[in-house]
Amino acid sequence: MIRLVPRSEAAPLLQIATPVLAVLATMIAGGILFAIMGYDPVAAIRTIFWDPLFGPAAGYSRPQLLVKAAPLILIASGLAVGFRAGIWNIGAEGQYIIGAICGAAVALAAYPAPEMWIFPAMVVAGAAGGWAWGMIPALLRNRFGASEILVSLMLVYVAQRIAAWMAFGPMRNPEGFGMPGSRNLQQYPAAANPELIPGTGAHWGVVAAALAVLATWFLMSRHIRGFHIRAAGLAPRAARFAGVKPETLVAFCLGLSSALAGMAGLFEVAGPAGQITDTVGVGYGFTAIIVAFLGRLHPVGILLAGLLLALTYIGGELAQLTLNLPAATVQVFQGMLLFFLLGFDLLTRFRIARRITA
Amino acid sequence: MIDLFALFLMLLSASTPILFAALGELVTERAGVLNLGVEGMMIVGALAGFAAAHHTGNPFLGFAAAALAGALIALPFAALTQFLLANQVASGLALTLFGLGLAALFGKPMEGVKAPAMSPGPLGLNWIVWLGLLMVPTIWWFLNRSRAGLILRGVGENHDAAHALGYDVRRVRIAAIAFGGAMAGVGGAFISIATVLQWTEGMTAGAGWIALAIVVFSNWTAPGVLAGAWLFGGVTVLQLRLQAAGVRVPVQLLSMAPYLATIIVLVAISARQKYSRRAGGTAPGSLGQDFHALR
Amino acid sequence: MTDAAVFRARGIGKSYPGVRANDDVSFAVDPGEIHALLGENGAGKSTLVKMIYGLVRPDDGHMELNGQPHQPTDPRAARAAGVAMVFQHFSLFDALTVAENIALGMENPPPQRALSARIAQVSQDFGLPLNPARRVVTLSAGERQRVEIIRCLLQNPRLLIMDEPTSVLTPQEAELLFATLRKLADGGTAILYISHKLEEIRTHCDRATILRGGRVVDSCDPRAHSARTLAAMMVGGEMRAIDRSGRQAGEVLLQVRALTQAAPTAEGTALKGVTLTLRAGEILGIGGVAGNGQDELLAALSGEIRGASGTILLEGADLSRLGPEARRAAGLLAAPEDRLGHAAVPDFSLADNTLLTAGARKGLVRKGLIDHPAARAFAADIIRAFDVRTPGSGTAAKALSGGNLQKFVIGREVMQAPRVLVVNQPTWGVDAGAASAVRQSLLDLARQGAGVIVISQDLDELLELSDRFCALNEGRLSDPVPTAGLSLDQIGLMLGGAHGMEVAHL
Amino acid sequence: QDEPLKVGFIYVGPVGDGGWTYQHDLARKAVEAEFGDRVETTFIESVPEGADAERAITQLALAGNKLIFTTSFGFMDATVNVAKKFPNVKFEHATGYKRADNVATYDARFYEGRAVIGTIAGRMTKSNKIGYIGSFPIPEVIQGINSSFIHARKVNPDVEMRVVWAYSWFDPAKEADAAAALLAEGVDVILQHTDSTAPLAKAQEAGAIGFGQASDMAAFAPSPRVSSIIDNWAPYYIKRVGQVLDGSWTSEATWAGIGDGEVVIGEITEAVPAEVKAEAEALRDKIGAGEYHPFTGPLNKADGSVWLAEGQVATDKELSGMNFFVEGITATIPK
Ligand SMILES: Nc1ncnc2c1ncn2[C@@H]1O[C@H](COP(=O)(O)OP(=O)(O)OP(=O)(O)O)[C@@H](O)[C@H]1O
Ligand SMILES: Nc1ncnc2c1ncn2[C@@H]1O[C@H](COP(=O)(O)OP(=O)(O)OP(=O)(O)O)[C@@H](O)[C@H]1O
Ligand SMILES: [Mg+2]
Ligand SMILES: [Mg+2]
Repeated sequence: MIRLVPRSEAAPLLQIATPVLAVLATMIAGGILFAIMGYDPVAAIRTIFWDPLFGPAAGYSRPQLLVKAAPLILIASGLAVGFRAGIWNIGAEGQYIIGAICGAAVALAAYPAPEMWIFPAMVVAGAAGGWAWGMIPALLRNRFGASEILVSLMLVYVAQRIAAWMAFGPMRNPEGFGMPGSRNLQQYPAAANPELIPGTGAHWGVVAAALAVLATWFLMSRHIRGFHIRAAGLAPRAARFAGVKPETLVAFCLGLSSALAGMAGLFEVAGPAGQITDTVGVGYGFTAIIVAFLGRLHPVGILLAGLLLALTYIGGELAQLTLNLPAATVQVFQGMLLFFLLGFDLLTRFRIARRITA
Repeated sequence: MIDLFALFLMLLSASTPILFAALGELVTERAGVLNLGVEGMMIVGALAGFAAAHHTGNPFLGFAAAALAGALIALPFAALTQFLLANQVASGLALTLFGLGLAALFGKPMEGVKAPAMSPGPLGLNWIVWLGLLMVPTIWWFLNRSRAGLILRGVGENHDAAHALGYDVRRVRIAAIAFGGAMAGVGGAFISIATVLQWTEGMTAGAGWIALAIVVFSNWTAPGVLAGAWLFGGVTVLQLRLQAAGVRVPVQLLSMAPYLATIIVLVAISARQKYSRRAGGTAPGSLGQDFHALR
Repeated sequence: MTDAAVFRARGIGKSYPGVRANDDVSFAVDPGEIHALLGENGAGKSTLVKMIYGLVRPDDGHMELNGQPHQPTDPRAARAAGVAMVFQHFSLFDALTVAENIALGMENPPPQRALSARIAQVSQDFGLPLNPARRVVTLSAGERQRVEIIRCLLQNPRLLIMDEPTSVLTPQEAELLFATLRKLADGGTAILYISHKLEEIRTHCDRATILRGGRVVDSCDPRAHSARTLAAMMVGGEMRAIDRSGRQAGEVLLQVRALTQAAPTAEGTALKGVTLTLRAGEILGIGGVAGNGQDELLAALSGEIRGASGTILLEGADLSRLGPEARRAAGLLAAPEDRLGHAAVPDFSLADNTLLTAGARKGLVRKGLIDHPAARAFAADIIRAFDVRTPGSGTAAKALSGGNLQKFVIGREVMQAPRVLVVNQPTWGVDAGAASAVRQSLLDLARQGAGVIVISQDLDELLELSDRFCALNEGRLSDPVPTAGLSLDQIGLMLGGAHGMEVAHL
Repeated sequence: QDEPLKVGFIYVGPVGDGGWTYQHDLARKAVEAEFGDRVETTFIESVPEGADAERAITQLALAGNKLIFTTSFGFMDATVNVAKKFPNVKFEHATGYKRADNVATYDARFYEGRAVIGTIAGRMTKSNKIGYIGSFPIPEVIQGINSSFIHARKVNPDVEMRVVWAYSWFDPAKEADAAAALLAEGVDVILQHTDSTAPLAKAQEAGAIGFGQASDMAAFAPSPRVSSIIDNWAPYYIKRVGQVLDGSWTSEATWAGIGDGEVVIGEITEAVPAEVKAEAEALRDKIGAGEYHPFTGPLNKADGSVWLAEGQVATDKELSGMNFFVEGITATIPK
């Protein structure tokens, strides 16, 4: 008989080993799935995990990993801070959209002025927009005790409708023949968020994501605010005893995560996405929740989880392209990857022991 | 002017998928498990139910199959959270991803096929609508009046105490997860079998998330779930009715109305609870927490 | 020898990873007997009774109940065999009603209405009033205890196990409990009773089995021994007597003036015009029945709840509007009752737990930045100075036994050299050895010129420690009386005495 | 024999959506059937508009595709961007307006089909109320509403049009609710510019009729689906692939309709009286032959101002930016 014995301290080696094990397990189970579906399992696995990094077109897809991972990491690192405190912002998608809209609004209002201040102002507006959207659940929770889970989630749908309204109404490109969508900010140099070094995929959003990882790591491990956040998540009364005001913490965590989400939205809309459309929210805010948990709410873990998820997205596209694997297969595969990662996570927290019997 | 009774009948149909899914999730959460995979379970139910209805020609068998499929697809989640003690939030999100993918994959042969017709029940409403309404008092009775419901609530409220009294926390929770899956499956199947009469990828279009929100909104009570589903469905239907009636309304604002209304009512309820100092009626004590018993 | 015993254990053994929790334990409980299990924290008492109740399976040995082999696979089997148990930590469901809680503890509960009637009947019979429709969240600790007891009584158990039931009860409630137990015992029920309160065991128990390190080391009639000898048997050596010498009251340190506060939660108690003065070198004892505002008073003093200005003054400075961190910086420190989850974060290491309160005074946090090495060093200092038995400062707080964590929590505050320290239930559930260490540290702190407020429900403790005594009743604090010459009866009167004012002229 | 020509497709939805993407994929299969070994096609489905689109298109180009169809308006800027980097690859962007030497655009004159459907609707309605489920207020959808209304009015001067905006291309539950709302208003014919069959299902329950959208939706024939307006991209795709193969491809803006077989009126079922069917087919054939333009004056705008004088025909430019209803429609276009 097998039983689980909790570890009193985390095992650092396993923290690294379990994700590797999980990926291997996914490859095996995924391979079986692909084989059943009638695809070459080895080729499929290689296409998803290897080709984006080292395949024939890797020179293109490697930087794309950064582009895809950057918003995920930027949002997830903020979310993880709140999750650590037991504050559940699951509306990052909405904050992302509002951030994108606010940032773009600055650019569209300034168009076609060439000044240098425009892009920085957009970043500020994006962060502020996201922040303001995140403060709605924060205020409602602090003032009325309304669940921030529900409010932030509902506000995603509201934000999506605002995006549609903007794309079809106030922000519609006047030179766009009545078609939806704003001007393309990529084509407006003062507002664009281009590749900083050509061929690397690194735009300002990537830089911001890297900074966010560093900053949240510093916050959570070195700063007393981070300590209070962790304490509040594990033992709210102890945190209050230490001097934490729950209201302040709610505002801080929702504010931080939503400002980062808003910023991510702005970097996307000014860069890779280019314009405000009704589909400006492509789900980064929700995927980031998965990234945060896969990264065990730790900044470094989030960095790796973001890259891993980006890898499966890009590898999945390649698999569609080269092997005609339907998109749904890739989705199932990603679901399995998550299942395995979560399952193997057990090993980091428990030892497996055989029951001692007399 | 708009015929209120007709509007009400529309509302009953429109709210049925989320009513089922939310009632199922209510039971799951009352047992202390937060399953964010509702959307994934709904879509699997939508496909399985549709396929069964198509092959057997009997829509009711379709709903039964949907319930079964919903319960089955919830099992990986149950295994992860109950045996491997994985984080419930992440496992639920993984379930959604997995379910959406799986349904899309296995749904290919069902594309372009039409569901068998269902004869309507009283007042021209689908029988499943009536079943959904019946489930509300049934689940209320189960939770508040039956022995099994009491045990389930105990497990959700304080799993350590329930364990100390000799209840098998895991078994109760797995059963609750499976029930939640079955109800979500039926909710999803209502969309494919009764609403659209066809199978298409992604056809649940976010209904699962609304169901999750409604459970919070309901303050974890069955009548609350009904009120939430009606409020949400009602505002949706009303804004479309106003458009259809040619009332000049700001369409963009109205399309946000169901979500804003949900927030506003939630705030009102929360505020009343906060200030009236009435204890309780809130989330189950062990919701979302892992349970691990040492022997 | 024919076996009249209700319960008998032979050679019971149980191992946890790295610990032998029970080793070759043999003892018997006779019908009608109140049988005490004694031992230090971690001696294996709870483990033993959990095996009897089917929560834990023994590795070795066997048990008999009423002469039949007793091998319960789970608590329901144990209940069916006639065993009932009241747990060390409440096993109640907060959001459920009393009747629902009781129904959950029964195998085949009667329908709601009949059950409520039976609850009313039993609570009548045993003098334990309870409203079956109340939700448990709204109950005081004593009332919760009643729920657990009635849950047991309804099953007419042959063997009733009580694991530290009185650690949360007032003396009056404890007396009531013993009266109930005696009634039951007279009806033939065997009772297995675990407590760290040696005095009550001496007065009420018929036999005592003493555990040390998981083994039975002795068995005796507790009435025939003094508390000191019992304690000595438990620890296997002499207990050091408490040293109260060398203190004298100095200047006024803390003044609380007409502190009035609404109840912070629906279940909380409002504070009503609490007034007190504390001098340097003095220990002020505050007694009272649980749920009369103890937690709220501590929260108001620690700064968790902020008051109206002018209500709390430390050495003349008004701290009323300040939060916990600022108050600590000024020298007003506190240690709440609940060590796991309030005074300490269970999942944090001991080193991290120092950061909860000692950041400013010990320089562990400067400009918001944490000095982790300094925190580890401070934790190591506490562990050394207070003899905390743990592998090191990296151990999680939850891995410590109650007594050891309590020593750590008190040590963390004491070693910051506070001007005033407020503690609530400093030795709750803590064994005699650790309790006396904690008490001594409070006396030593006062000797060095600090003021100490001890809030406690343990009257022996208050009499042992405090110079002056007040009673907290429904959020009102009585005027202080000198402890010297005060008898337990007089204190009992003060506590039970309604609404404070009349006790003033005791 | 040469290497086969690699042709890539980017889809905005899943192939299984039964509507827009499904029809594009049918056309891709038609290309394969037509050219056999001479072509090799690949597609990437469910590509979100925005950054992901640009990457997916680039991946197709990198994988050696020489002709790439990007099948959603939202892929426009991404297509143009990628095209700059791959001058030797030819791009075909659906429904957009930005072209380059290697970027062509193509679209279908769905409004031509809507005119035919509108005629049937006008004849079939007994309550004289026609419902229209709009997706988003964009020119293409507005053209469709106007065109069907104009032709319904032509055959039935008492007709009224009710419009509900679903703000979604595909949301079965929402579409069902929208249909129910229209039916409750007394509508007995439903036209839809959203892709699910939910409105047909609702129409069936209520004894009303509707039309297939994008795909044939033949499962609902003969009633409630009495006909359909089908996106048929196959002729265009076959033509353009052929041009690449023989080297005659040039960048153009194509806007084809019934005449080119790009907009197809699905079988008109026996639920429609023979004379109505004949009338509709006559209109279809007239439009197909180029003898009649659905937007021919006299036509006024909803605000009463004159749009087209007697005999005047709307220009393509006017149509592609259409943002107003014609006179007689009382609904509003959200701004
Ligand atoms: N679940 C467990 N896992 C591992 N070790 C355990 C567990 N429960 C108890 N132990 C170990 O068994 C020993 C006995 O613990 P037990 O709880 O029986 O002590 P106790 O006598 O009840 O103490 P206290 O007076 O503090 O209640 C302890 O030293 C502890 O280390
Ligand atoms: N789940 C567990 N895992 C590991 N050790 C445990 C566990 N539960 C208890 N222990 C060990 O058992 C010992 C005693 O446990 P117990 O819960 O009885 O503490 P206690 O001394 O009674 O404290 P309290 O005053 O809180 O009752 C502790 O030393 C602790 O290390
Ligand atoms: Mg114990
Ligand atoms: Mg103890």
